[in-house]
Amino acid sequence: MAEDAKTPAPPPPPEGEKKPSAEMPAAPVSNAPVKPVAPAPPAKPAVPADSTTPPKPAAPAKPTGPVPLLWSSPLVEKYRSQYGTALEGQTYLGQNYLTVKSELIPNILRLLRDEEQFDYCVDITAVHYPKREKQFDVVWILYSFPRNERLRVTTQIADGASIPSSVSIWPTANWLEREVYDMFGIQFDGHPDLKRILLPDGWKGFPLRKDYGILQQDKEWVQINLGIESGQ
Amino acid sequence: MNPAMNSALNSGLNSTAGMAPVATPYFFYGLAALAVVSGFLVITRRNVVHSALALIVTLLSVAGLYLMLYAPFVAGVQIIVYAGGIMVLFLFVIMLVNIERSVKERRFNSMWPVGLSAAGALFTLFVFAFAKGRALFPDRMMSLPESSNTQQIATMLYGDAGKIGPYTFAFEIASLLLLVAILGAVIMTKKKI
Amino acid sequence: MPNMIAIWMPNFIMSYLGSTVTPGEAGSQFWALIYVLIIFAGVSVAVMSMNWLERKALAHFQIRLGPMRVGPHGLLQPIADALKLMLKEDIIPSEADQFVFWVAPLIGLLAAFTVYTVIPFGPSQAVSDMNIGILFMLGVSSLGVLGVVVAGWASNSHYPLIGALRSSAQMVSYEVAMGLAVVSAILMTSLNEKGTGTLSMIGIVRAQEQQGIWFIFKFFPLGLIAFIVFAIAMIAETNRAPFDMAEAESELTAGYHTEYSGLRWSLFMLAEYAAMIAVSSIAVTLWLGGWMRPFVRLLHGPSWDFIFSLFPGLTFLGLAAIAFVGVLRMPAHSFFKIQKIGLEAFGGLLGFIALMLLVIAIAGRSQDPSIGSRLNESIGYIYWFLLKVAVFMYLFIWYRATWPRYRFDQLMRVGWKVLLPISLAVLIVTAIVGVLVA
Amino acid sequence: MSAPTGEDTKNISHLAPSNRENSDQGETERKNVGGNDLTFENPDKTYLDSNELIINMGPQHPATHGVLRVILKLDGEKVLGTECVIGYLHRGVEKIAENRTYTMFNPYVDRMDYVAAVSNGLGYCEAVEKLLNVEATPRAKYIRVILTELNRIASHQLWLGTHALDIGAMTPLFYTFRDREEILKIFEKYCGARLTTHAFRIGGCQYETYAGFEKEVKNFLTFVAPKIDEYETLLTTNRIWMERTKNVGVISAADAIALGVTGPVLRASGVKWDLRKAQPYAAYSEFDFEIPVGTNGDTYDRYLVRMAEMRQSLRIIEQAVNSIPEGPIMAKVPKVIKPPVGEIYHSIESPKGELGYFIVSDGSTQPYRLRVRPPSFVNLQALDIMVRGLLVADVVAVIGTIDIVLGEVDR
Repeated sequence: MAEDAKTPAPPPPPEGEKKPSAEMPAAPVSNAPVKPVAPAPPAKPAVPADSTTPPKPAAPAKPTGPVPLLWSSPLVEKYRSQYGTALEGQTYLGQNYLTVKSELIPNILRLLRDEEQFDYCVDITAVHYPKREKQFDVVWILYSFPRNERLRVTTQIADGASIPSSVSIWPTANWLEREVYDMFGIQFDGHPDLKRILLPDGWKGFPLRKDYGILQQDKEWVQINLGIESGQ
Repeated sequence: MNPAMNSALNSGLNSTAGMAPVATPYFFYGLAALAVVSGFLVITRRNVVHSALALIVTLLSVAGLYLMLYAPFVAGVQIIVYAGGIMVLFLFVIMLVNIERSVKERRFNSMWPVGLSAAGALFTLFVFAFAKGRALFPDRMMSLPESSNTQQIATMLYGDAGKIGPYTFAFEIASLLLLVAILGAVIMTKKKI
Repeated sequence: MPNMIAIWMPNFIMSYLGSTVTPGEAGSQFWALIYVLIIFAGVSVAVMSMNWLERKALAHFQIRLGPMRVGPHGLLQPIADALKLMLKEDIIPSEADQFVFWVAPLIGLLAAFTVYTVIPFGPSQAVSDMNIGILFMLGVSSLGVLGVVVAGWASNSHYPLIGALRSSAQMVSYEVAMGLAVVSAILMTSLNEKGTGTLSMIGIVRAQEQQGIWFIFKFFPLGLIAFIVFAIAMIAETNRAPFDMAEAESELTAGYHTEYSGLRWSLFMLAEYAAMIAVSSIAVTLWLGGWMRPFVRLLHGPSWDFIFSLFPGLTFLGLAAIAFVGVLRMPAHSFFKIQKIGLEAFGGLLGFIALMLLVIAIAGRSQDPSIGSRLNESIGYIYWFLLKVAVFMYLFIWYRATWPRYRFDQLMRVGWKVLLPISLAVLIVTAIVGVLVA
Repeated sequence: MSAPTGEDTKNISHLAPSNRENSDQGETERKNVGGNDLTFENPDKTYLDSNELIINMGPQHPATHGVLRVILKLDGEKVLGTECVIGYLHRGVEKIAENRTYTMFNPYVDRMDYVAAVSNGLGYCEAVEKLLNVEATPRAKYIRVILTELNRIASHQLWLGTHALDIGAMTPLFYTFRDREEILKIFEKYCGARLTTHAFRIGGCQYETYAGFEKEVKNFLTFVAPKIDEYETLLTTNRIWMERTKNVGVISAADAIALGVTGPVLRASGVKWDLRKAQPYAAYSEFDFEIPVGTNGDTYDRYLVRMAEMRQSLRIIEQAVNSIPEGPIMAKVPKVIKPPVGEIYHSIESPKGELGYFIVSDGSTQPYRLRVRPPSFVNLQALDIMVRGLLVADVVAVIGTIDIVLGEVDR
């Protein structure tokens, strides 16, 4: 990457993800204690740095892929001291994430917004692992405008369990949680209007679960409406 | 040029006094019947929009009657103000009425005897005026020239050549009254002016 | 018998041409009927050609070609459209109020066509010259809104209802400013020895003839301001862009005629375009001198009269030239053969009309009352009147291509808070100036 | 709240598509994002039903830009509240991804935001590259930037045309389509497709630029710059346009951030945030450009911001096309793409806002889970607070100004 060196922009820090060139707050969050984006732990990711890229992928990266590393930063330290092992910080390819016990969810999200200035909830989604005991990973992707930093918060919940809604923390969670409910059937307690959003209200099942085959809906439809066994 | 045509034209132009009636009496009877029938429809239709449409027909036929009386100005004003303006506002309000509900509504409330007696009294008055008032009204058409109808109304309302007309005061009072009514309506409906 | 007709016919036509008043005033029912028929057919044809012109002009504003397939340059498109609309299924929604739904387009159409009875295409080229002509026109054209309102209500659907509510409020509001602007023009007619004005459409043009000035230039800039107020209000009255609230397609799908289709829908279109022509005619009559040719005072005399009388022929000659240029520009491919022939024929027709008009202009240039000079005069009147109206029609299209749509509250604000005070002030000032001048 | 009764409810379900027929359309209580109650209850049996009117805008409506359905609760013409009903174009993109290999899924992303297909492809390819820990070659990055910025201009042009048409100005639509055509021609010459381009591959680009590509792009730059001025002469100082857009659909910066709004909508509210600057991807860190911001967060500012963005895109393209490096266009990626186990989130600044891909790999050739973070979907959520208290005509303007593409909202 010879071009990188030539750029007028400040030389990128080790993580490709966070270049502190964000220009921000015109309005809202100006009372931020300006910690000049320090959560870059110096020693960690030998893997994802820009300089190492060209040789790496030459070999099919299958066996020696990058692995999640422990993420140590003031943020993680602070909350670990508060909550102990219920919370764990990791980093993968330069992207940081917190794994949190589901009981902590509303607290930790609120603290992240209020104390750590993660004022923008980028996305809420879920992943289904049917073989696990706690079947679902619920993922919050957060972003902080003042810190120009992304953070993922992950928690595991079981099928049928519900989890507190974060609409009161970020209003944007409204539709995002509805979509998670629509696709996975995860209940969000305290959501103002939890109902299907993309699928018709009468839809059966939750399509993004792994046990939801892509053909069953179609099959059922042709069986009822066309009287044939399968539309395939 | 055809002399016959020319003379006809000239006579048509110059003779304001011996004006032929605009149309035969049949027109009168037709318009009057239309006005009565549609007036009847106004009060009997259950659907208010139909009533309003019937009312428009009534007003238009009355305008036709004015035309027959060589009062085109009044006819024009009747069309503009009543048929064009007021009825549009009527319809504006009526459109917001729930028709299905109003159709189911009872037609006549308990005040119907009062209304009936008032209508009866009015009818008696008309009959009385028609029977006894022959002497009061001229038994023939007033020979106002059609072409100066507007000017004549102006003279009545505003006076002519420095003189105040007979109805100037009443006219101005009426306009003032209407102005007050407009202002009142605006103030009552508008919270913030 | 043929001989009789041969003698009688010219005499009869002459009797008409010789008259200096309208058939209505002359009491000639026959000619009045002929006029009504001519006007009805003429307006229908005008609406159709206006339709073509609008699509074509709008297309060229918007770097498109517009209709090109049906006939050369889409000339037959309006006919094709009319046929299509007539053959389309006539749908009445089952929840609609059947009778009112049926009668609504007729109300609009009736109102739009009735006003043509008093439009003066020339001093004697009108069905009738009513004493209250302008009042009649405003009154009857204001009845057109009833059709819109009632159509919106009868559809029993939300969008048409909102469209109807909008247009009723809009038309009633703009009528006020429009009326006041009209009154200030009528005031100007009273500036004569007698001091009495007139409401008659012909009388208004006559007053401009006598004063030797179009009212748009009278008491400059008073006449101009009143004219502008009217010109704005008349767009709102006809529900055209940028005031096309009632049928704002991006908000209300099609507004009051959303549920209409086929012939009934085309009646609404017919009424709309007829109303556009009608209000333009009012503007032309009141402020632009009606049938008067331009520069009557500045460039007068028989030779100027002759030069101006050549204009109709020259216009048609120009149109024919455009048609033939179109023929030349057509690709030399056998596919265009029929189109070429069609356009040539059309150009030829225009050229023939141009030739006829020029012949009449040359033959009728003498001042003595011959059939030629009378014909020449009449053609001049009608030509100048229609030309002025056509300018307005073009402006209607131009506005539509240029401006975004007003929002409803802004429209009302413009009507009540801008146009109304202006027209009121103009009226008062005109009255004062008029008194001072008199 | 009271049970669903009366005509209003009947009306909604009557207008609803059949698959919603048996659902609880008549639900009487709806909440907005801010938590304020918005009750859709039937007014009491007043004789005059003038209190409120519930109308159904869409899914077949000329101004909803596709199959968006907005239920409007009106007081006269004033909007008391809205509810968006979406999903009519839902194709289950995320489910499809789980059943396709990484390479096979690549063309599908073009079908989300189909007016900015190149951006979608860029986001997806970069996300997978990140998961693979590969980086595209410099030349590929430059080509990507050029095409993506061209696509941004095309998307903004389409937005401008339709937005102006919504507000009643017909003519800009045709001007913008005329000029967008030039961009589509470049796309077509480059990769054979005009709309759903599938321009990029994981690891770079499949195609080398065609002969004369740079010249054509430069020609386009000189062609389109005056055209953008032309659009502005039609609209920017037009009084009606200003009256229709100023102070309409205002959203404050705080609200915008709370609602997760991104892209030009956020920037028009005064937040100077653009992923191309904040977290540069592709080759954006090498170009000099500005982030246009607005002040009021109204429709007019959003218009100005997008117009300025088009000009900035021209700047980027000009720099890129002048300094496009030589070299390979594909990085070395395995034939069979099998990323290691892990999760990655990568987002780019699409013309609509932040377009993110969250990919979970289980080490197989197919994504275990692929989540798209669609900017249109999230931005559309702000519609409700933007239109409250405005008129019906403004709803149309605001839907236009958010710049949604239903393919992306519904996926």
